[in-house]
Amino acid sequence: MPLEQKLKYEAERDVKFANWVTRETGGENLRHCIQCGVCSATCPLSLYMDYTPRRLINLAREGFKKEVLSSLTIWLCASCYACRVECPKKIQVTDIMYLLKRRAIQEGVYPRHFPIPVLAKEFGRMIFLFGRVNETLLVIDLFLRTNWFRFLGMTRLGMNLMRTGRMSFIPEQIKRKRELRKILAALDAEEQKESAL
Amino acid sequence: MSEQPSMAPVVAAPAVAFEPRIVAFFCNWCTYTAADLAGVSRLKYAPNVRVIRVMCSGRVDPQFVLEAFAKGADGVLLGGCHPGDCHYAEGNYKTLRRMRMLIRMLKELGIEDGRFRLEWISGAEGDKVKAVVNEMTAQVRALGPLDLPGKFKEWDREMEDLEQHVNASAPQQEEAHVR
Amino acid sequence: MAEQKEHQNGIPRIGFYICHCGSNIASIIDVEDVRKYVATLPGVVVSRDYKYMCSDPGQELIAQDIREHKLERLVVSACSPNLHEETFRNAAAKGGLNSFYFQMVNIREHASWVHEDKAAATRKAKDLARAAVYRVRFHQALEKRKVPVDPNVLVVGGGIAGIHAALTLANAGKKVTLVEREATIGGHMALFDKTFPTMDCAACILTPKMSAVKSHPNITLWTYSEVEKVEGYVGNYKVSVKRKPRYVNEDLCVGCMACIDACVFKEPKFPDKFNQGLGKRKPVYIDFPQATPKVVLIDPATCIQMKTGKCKKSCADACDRKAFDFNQQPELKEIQVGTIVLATGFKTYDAKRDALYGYGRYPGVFTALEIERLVNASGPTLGDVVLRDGRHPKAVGIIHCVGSRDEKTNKWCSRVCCMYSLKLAHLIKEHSGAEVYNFYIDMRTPGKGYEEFYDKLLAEGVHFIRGRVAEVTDWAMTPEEQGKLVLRVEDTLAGFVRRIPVDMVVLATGMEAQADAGEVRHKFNIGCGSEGFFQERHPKLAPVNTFTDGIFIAGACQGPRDIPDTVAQAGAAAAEALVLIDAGHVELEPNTAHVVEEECCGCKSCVPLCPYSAITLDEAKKKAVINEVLCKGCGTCVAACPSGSIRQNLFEDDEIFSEIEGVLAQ
Amino acid sequence: MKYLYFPGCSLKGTGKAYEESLLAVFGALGVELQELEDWNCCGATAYMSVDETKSYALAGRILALAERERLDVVAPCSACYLVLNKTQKSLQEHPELHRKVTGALQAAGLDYKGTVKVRHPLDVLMNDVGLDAIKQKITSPMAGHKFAPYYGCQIVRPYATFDDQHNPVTMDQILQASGAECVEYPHKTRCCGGSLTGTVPEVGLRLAYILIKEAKQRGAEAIVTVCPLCQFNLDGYQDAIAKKYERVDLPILYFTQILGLALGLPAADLGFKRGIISAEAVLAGR
Repeated sequence: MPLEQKLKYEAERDVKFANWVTRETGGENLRHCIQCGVCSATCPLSLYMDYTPRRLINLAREGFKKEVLSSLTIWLCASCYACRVECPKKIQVTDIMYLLKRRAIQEGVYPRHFPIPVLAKEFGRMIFLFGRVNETLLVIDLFLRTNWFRFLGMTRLGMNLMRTGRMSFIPEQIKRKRELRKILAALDAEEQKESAL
Repeated sequence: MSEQPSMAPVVAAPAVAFEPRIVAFFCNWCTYTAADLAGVSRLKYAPNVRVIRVMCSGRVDPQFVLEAFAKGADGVLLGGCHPGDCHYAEGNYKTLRRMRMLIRMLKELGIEDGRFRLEWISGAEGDKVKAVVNEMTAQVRALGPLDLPGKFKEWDREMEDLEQHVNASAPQQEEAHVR
Repeated sequence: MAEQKEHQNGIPRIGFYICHCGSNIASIIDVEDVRKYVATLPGVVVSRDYKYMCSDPGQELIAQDIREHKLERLVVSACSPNLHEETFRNAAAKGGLNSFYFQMVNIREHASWVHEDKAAATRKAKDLARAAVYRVRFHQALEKRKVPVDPNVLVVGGGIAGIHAALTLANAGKKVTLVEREATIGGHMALFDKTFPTMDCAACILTPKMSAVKSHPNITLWTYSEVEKVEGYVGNYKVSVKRKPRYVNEDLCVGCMACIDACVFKEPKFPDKFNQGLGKRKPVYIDFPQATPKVVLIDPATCIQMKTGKCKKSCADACDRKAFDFNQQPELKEIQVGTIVLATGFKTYDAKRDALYGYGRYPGVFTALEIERLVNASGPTLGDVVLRDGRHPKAVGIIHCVGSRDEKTNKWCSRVCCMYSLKLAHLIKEHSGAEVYNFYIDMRTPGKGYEEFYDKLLAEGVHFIRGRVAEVTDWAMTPEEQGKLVLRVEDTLAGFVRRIPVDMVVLATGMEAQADAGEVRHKFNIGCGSEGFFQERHPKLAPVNTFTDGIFIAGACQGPRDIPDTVAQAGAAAAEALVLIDAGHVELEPNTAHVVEEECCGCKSCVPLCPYSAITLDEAKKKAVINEVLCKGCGTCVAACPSGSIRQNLFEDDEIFSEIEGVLAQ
Repeated sequence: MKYLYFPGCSLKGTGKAYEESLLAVFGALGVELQELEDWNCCGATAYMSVDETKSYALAGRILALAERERLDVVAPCSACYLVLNKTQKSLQEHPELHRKVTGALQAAGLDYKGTVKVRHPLDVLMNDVGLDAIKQKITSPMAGHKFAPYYGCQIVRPYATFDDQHNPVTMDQILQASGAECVEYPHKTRCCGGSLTGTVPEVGLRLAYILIKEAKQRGAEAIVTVCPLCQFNLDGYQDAIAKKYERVDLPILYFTQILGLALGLPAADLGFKRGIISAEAVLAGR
């Protein structure tokens, strides 16, 4: 069994990262955490996580950027908001998970074979193309990009959905796609302006 | 401030930034105490407000507010106890009634809404003092200087010019009329 | 350091003093710069800065200057006038100057403590100093008014705070009226079995004090009574008290309780409020055997006679003293007092508000007060710790911080819950032998012997799990969890989430202000903080005083606290009242309003404005007249007078206009 | 009574039965729903993980389109309901975000003021239509049927606008008004794992299994829900659950389907045939 390093040096911390989290929408209350763990206890998924939400908050606050961004925890969050509702310090844990996910995608440190970030990106692409999302196409696309072998295992579900008329291969589209793309383009321009500063 | 090395481009020295001057009338029992509490709690807020203490917001004569504007204030803040909380039972209700009239009058005089503000701040609300002062300072800063004394001078000059103009042109007109 | 210069014609000679307050002021404000600047202002003949103006040498410096430089006015730039105005007024008097030829400038609370920009703070200090220098020229010589103090005291609330304050005052020979809303005094302390950390029995230390109140010749005890109205001012309060009907004559009843045995209800049937609803009582009842006064009362909502008028009234028949009076009416009493001690206590957080803990849904969930009654030897189960279905719990979980330290409910720490949870853990273990778990966020045990008590509990094998419980549920995941309540919590020290099955859950509910604290404070004209607790005059230096002179606060009505702190504060409140009584009189600010008769046009617009009815119209002269004794100096009439004929001492129009001019001059 | 209707992608796809039954029930109760013209996807939970501002702008477009109609918007899908509400709140609280989003919308000629109210069908039924009015129209009560009311996460969390966060009761009351009985169900608001089942099945399946098994043990003949994603997740993967744990076979229905039956509407109009797990027992005798 490989030995895990349990000792952390101060040099491994990235204080800028912690400050960045507190500046993002939803991250403002990060430093108020009293480590009570109610988030982890109420989380229906914490049992699968490599770090419980409470520990992740602590790691983020201390600036352990690598651990935080490469953790499975952020990708296992199902956005059920249970943690946020129970938090005695009103920390917006769900939104912190979101902003960490975005940063992980930006920095390209998410687990490549892991389907969730792929789904998230695919979702965005489909909206750009059609304005609406077609669940059937999304799922097919997803499996083809991650593990097409799995797709075979899902045929039973596909048959069931077909039988009950809940599956469609033709994407629903909005009429004024140009309007939508203008909005997204305006935001791209804004972002370019910002990064130029 | 001035010792700091200048980061601004060499070409144009930036004009001195406008710092609003705000006169505040705080009642002794609630708002003045709240400002004391803000101090004891070491809350930090904008240094633009000068507080004049009165026993009750009910003592504040609308003339005080007008006088402050006339003497060069860019904004006037009036702070009293919350309705129902007045140390003197109901002084703040009278303030409210009086100040509603004043607000209408200020509008007539061309003094913008954001320059006068009435706030209820209890003795326990040090954080509200901070919030109100910061908010109002930003608001008045955005409105720019009011400078009534300067305007008075300008108006005086205009009146003089007008008078001169009238005096200069009157004889000719009279002559024309006579002719 | 000082600047001095010659006197200028027509303007009074002004002395200016600026305090460093150690580094509190001087680290942000350039005091020398301010001192030099003020020296250039018209009328200023002395301008000095000093390390601590409020110190004896600082005051002496002022007094000496007044004599030496023949100063006629004094301005001190230092802290809040609420703190040291009196100090410098006295310094002026020591130098032979009328105290009111003085103006104070607040550059600590209002400048150095709240600004970071040194240049801007110094500018502000100059502006404020200039305003005071302009203003002080117009000051008048004034004298304080003296009013006598009525030596009688009212104490409101008969918990341990009120009891202790009343006894202290009564032992000092003062006449005290103690008013209590419930039928007995004793308050929350009477509900407790033991008190932490010494574990002495609450009844053993409380009941002697309760009887002492009852038998003290200087105390009038009015239970089942509430204050209706308070009028007047320090030294002279008029208070109306409503005495609610007990339907039993208090003077006749001796508390033999024969009536309770004789009641037509053979068995107690109605929820017993005193026992938190865990026991039953009859319509005629007494809260507990040592209730003080030991007088029964009737609950009109459940008594058949009161509801229908058709009962055989066996209770009244059983009374040899003929104390029953079914037609008793509320009675309004009026008393005259000089000072008031408010000790109205607290209420516990409503555990139903935290739905995730299942109080009211799962019968196995209890509040801490309910457990206090369960472990009490004279409680509804005589000290047997049992569940609502009669079973004995094998495992008990105590959840800390319910309704405390939570932005969604109450932000504050209630201070007592850690300690009483330790106490209950000990008692539950002792009475039932159950496995006890404490779920805490932080253990807060600051007090004499408190940490040692915690240590003892650790040694007793009580479990301490650091984590806030997320849920209490009857959802069983394993056979062992069947029929249990399961607590889900992250054991934050171990680093994993645990599920812990228990039979009984105890919610350590926090302390809140009384539901009617808002109404009560209006009655007494005092303030409340945002949490609803009564506001003290100064958090450190005047903790039992309020902003209304002559009204003092003691105990948990001011904020969460335990018994030792409550008793200490009650003693302090009593002492503050005694200060006023023994002085015999109080001095009032001379900031009253008066009418300049020749300028008054008799329009009467001021008359209805005065909340104290101090203004009347002299019908003969058609001029307004202000009664100086009734005037409290708010100045509302001054601002409203259309002819400008009303003036207010210390706040004259001239004074305020010159202050406005001064603050804005450049 | 008239509202704008924002179906969202799911109600046009896997959640068709929800749309069919919702429209039928609202029609029967005299509530008019006007579908929002040219609506787009709200971005759901997935897009938020990619781009925050764009995600708010998508929702912003929907809200801006809705504002033109001056009607409250009914959003039956829990994810849409949350996203639209969250967008309004976030834009209100964060001026910089507000500036960016409204700026982008203006570039496309859209105006966002933040004036539109986003409502859930439960909220409308409870507070606008009213339980009494519903009860009066019940013609064939669901007597003898027992259901587990399941709200899922996003309609009460994090913004509890019309019901309690820990113990919501509006659907319970509507089911009871329909004559049915509700079992005491501790998992009312527990996450079903829906957003994970497709991507990390071992996790999603366990969450779904817990919900279904507990409902069954407590004597429910079906789980009744308000969310298309929950319905899909709990209904669609029971085969997979059978493979991994045990066969559970519990129908997963929308509350509008039950209410529709009680209002006397034909089962065929309420999308019952779209359930993968058959709900014949519920329909028996109808």
